[in-house]
Amino acid sequence: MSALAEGVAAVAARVRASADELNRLDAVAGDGDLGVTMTIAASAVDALVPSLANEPLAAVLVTCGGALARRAPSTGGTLLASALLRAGRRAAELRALDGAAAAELLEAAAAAIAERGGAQPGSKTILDALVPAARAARAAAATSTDLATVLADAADAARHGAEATKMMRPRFGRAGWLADRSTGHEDAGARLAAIVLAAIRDAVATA
Amino acid sequence: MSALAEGVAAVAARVRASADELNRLDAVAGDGDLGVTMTIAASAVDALVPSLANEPLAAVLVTCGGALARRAPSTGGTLLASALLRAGRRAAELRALDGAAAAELLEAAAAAIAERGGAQPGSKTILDALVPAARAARAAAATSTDLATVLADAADAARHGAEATKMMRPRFGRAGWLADRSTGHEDAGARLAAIVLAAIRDAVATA
Amino acid sequence: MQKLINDPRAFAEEMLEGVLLAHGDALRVAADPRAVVRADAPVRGKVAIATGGGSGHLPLFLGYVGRGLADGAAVGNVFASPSADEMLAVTKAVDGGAGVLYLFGNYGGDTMNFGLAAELAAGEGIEVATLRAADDVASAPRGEEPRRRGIAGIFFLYKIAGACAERGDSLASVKATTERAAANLRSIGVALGSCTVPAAGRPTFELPRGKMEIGMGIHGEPGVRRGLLRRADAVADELVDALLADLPHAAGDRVDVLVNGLGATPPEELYVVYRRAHARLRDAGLTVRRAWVGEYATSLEMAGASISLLRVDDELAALLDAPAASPFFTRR
Amino acid sequence: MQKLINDPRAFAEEMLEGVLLAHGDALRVAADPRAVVRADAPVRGKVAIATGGGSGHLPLFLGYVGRGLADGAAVGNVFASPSADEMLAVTKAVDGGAGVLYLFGNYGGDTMNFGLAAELAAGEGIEVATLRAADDVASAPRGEEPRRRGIAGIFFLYKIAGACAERGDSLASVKATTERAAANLRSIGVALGSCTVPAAGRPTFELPRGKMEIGMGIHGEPGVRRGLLRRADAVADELVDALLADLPHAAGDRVDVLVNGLGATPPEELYVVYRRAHARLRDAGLTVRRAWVGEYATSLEMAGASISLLRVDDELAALLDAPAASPFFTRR
Ligand SMILES: Nc1ncnc2c1ncn2[C@@H]1O[C@H](COP(=O)(O)OP(=O)(O)O)[C@@H](O)[C@H]1O
Ligand SMILES: Nc1ncnc2c1ncn2[C@@H]1O[C@H](COP(=O)(O)OP(=O)(O)O)[C@@H](O)[C@H]1O
Ligand SMILES: [Mg+2]
Ligand SMILES: [Mg+2]
Ligand SMILES: [Mg+2]
Ligand SMILES: [Mg+2]
Repeated sequence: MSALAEGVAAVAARVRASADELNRLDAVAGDGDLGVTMTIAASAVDALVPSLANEPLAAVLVTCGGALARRAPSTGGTLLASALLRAGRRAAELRALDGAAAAELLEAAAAAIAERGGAQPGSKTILDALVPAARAARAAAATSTDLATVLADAADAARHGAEATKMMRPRFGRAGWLADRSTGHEDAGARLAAIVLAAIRDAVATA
Repeated sequence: MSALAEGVAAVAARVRASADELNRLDAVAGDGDLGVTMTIAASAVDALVPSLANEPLAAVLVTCGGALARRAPSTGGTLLASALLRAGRRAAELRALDGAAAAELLEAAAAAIAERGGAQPGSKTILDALVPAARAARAAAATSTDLATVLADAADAARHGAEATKMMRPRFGRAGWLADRSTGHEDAGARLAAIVLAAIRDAVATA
Repeated sequence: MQKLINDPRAFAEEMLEGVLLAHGDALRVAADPRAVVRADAPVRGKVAIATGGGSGHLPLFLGYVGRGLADGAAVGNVFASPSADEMLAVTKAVDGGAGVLYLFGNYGGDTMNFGLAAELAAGEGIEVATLRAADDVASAPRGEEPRRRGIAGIFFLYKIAGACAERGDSLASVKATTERAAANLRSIGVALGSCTVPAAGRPTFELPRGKMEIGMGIHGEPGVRRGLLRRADAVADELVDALLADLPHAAGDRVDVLVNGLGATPPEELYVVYRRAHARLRDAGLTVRRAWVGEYATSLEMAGASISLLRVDDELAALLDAPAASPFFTRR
Repeated sequence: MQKLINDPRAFAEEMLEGVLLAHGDALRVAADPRAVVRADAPVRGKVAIATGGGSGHLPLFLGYVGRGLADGAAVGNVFASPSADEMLAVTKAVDGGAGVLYLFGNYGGDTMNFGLAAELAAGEGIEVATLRAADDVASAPRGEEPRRRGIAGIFFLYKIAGACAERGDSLASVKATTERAAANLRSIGVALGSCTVPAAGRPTFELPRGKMEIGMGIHGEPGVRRGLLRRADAVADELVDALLADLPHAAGDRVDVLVNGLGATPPEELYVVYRRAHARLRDAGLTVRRAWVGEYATSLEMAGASISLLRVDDELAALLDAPAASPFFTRR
């Protein structure tokens, strides 16, 4: 198996292990199934791992994005699929897989989600982890070309971004509505993004 | 109000106060509503009390039986209605309301229930309180004409009879079936009969 | 109690008021407020089907009052028989001169009161025949069938009796055909959760999480086996096997299957159960002619399901497929 | 979990297998196993109605596939959108050459995937129009109507769109008429108890005994007010008043009313609620043209109910009364 394919499997495993936490967070303001959907997504991706052995990153991202779109078409799954598909297309245009490339791909992912879902950062969504991660990656890439270094900063930013969603009002809330009940809880999608980026960082570090 | 009408109201009050216990016992092998039904019956009887002021026992029993038949037509309620109607008809034939009369009325009541419901003593029903009560009343009446004395024995026998149902297998049970789960619990209808007879005894004693 | 109710004692009354406000075009009350009949009752010259029973089982009983079904129903309090007077009021309102079939579930209060009502009706010159549903194989062993309770399978009997009456059969013939169906009908249920009689205020029984009870009655009467809640396939197998052990049948026979929800169990689960029941019946050499899946006879918010099997011949099949329409059940 | 299921991950799959085994005369799968269409699809020359959404809401969505209703539905996992591919498979199977109306509830995943499917369908030369039910007034305030979720009121839209299509209206006209209905449609719900997504294995939310939540979404999304569970009359008043505050109306207007059960709440309670809603509407000067009471859109075993109001004109009334037939809903 290639390091890339191994990385994909590692990310999938990490997501699967977080299923309960994701369900719990999604239950606060949503329907409590993000972990269920992401477990299905992880299984779908797992099934593809053997076929990814000799594929370049662009193909891997597009393949995984397609699997999510077909097998995990919930709101979060569909947005993530868009992100992977857009990042995959962008990856095909990149020459090297260095720190700057990571920033490019994260920006592409965040842009795809913003376009598809029509949300802005600050409304307690996955964007609140992904946008800071992309920004941190871009900043890190300005001083380092090392992929691992850039990913470490991105993963940190994603984690902080996800934590910051605790105090945000959710996308469908308005003053006085019970949606406020989510105060103090991270957004499930933001947490997912943090988990995925940490898993990617670790996979790259150990590769 | 006549002593008789007051007695009726006192019995109704005692039944109403036992509603929870009757529901609980009925829930063991039945549907948990005997207290609900008997509360409705007690209210129906209460509403009639003023009109009973100058009525003889026969009319009182028939009136109450009719009220039960119309307002509390569950299995237990319908059987009790039959008992009251039959006892009322018998009462019209009696000259004195003494100990022997009490035995006559209890025998009529038990016979009506046995005919209507087709059960025999021993199958964990109201008959297991009523039949021993009638028997005890007949025995007591052989040595005393005093109504209170005879009713005291009848009430005691009803209570013991009801307690004895704890160890009986219910009417719809058969070996190995879950109906056995009622072992250790009194039959709700038998308990009701014991409550009613104790209330009648007390009403007569204080009249 | 997590219930949308007002005064628990007025529950049946208010439910009935709601039904009549909602469906005044199809239903009306007869002389007694608890006597609900087809708006167009009596239908002259047609045998009438009268039914009734306790509340808490909708669409049973009152929901099967309609064209091609029953003509009227007496409505009792929750889990309690209506009175003979109320049944008599239904009887008089639906009698179209061709006689009345009493069709109801085999429970003590109902049996006694319909018996009394039949005597009263005879006294008024109305011909009455009686048929009691006793389809629950868990409620008494073979050899003691007359003691069995009636559960969801009664739906098939309404459908058949109603269609017979609609096509003009005589009272004796409606009864005979419906009896033939009853003889070929078996049901059994499984409970996964309890229900609360509003005026009692507490669950009728406790069923610990992770447990189920096979054969529990529709009011919570004890069943034949309590045990670990198993997979839907295993439960379906156990229920179907119990039915097949009781219902005489031969390979090639056709059956109609009813998978009925008791209240809280979602339709999705009923279809998961049906999926396996279908396979199990096929493996036993039987052909499912038609499947009926949904809530046909409930027990308030009880969780669980029942399966009913009706062995059909061509005539019964045609009667089952005949049109019918009530506010609760329509077949075109 | 007190559920009749096998592997939780196979729940939607097995449910669907059961539905197809039970109703193979009325429904079939198209190219994709999650694409369920009328057995006689495509109907040449008729506008087709395509829908879909997550499982766990039966009879929504797949239960409204039938004559005079929708032509096909894409079936997702519990509370999860189906994929654009599955929607495309439905689209291709139902298109009879007169175009396809996508009619579904306003949720993120569904909107994105139907959007993608529409693009893919256009690429294959199929004309698609889209209409999203957004009837839940509790899900966003006035002025932000496009953000509102779709709940049980979508039933009325299926009924109307299906009847328009059946009588031969063009795609533009089916959409315009259904949009007119949508503009006059409002819903709101109340939850009394939670539900458990099988694969999640734990209740989506906790609602303490004695509490209720007004406006909770059909997946457990937070509502507008949590408080003591009040009497059914007070709850009905609160719901009806919220609808009337949102729906423009004048004295003398006619409305159709839907009192919908979320799953565990018995029909009896729905009628107690309807009883009061009827009175409240009458007091507000409105006339109830027709009442629809039952389970039209559920949330697994959630306890509670929703009320939907549709202000009708003569044309909408006729469309609502037109015949319709699916394995889950029949109107003759
Ligand atoms: N419009 C949006 N833009 C960005 N992210 C969104 C949007 N809507 C939802 N999300 C993300 O999706 C997550 C929920 O995903 P999921 O559970 O798959 O949704 P659902 O169950 O509602 O289909 C949320 O926690 C949030 O981060
Ligand atoms: N056939 C019978 N003969 C005598 N008593 C009976 C019979 N069936 C039931 N009972 C009595 O009726 C009681 C239950 O009454 P009730 O709750 O009114 O019945 P249900 O709720 O089944 O209509 C039982 O506890 C039993 O004592
Ligand atoms: Mg979710
Ligand atoms: Mg009882
Ligand atoms: Mg009862
Ligand atoms: Mg979801």
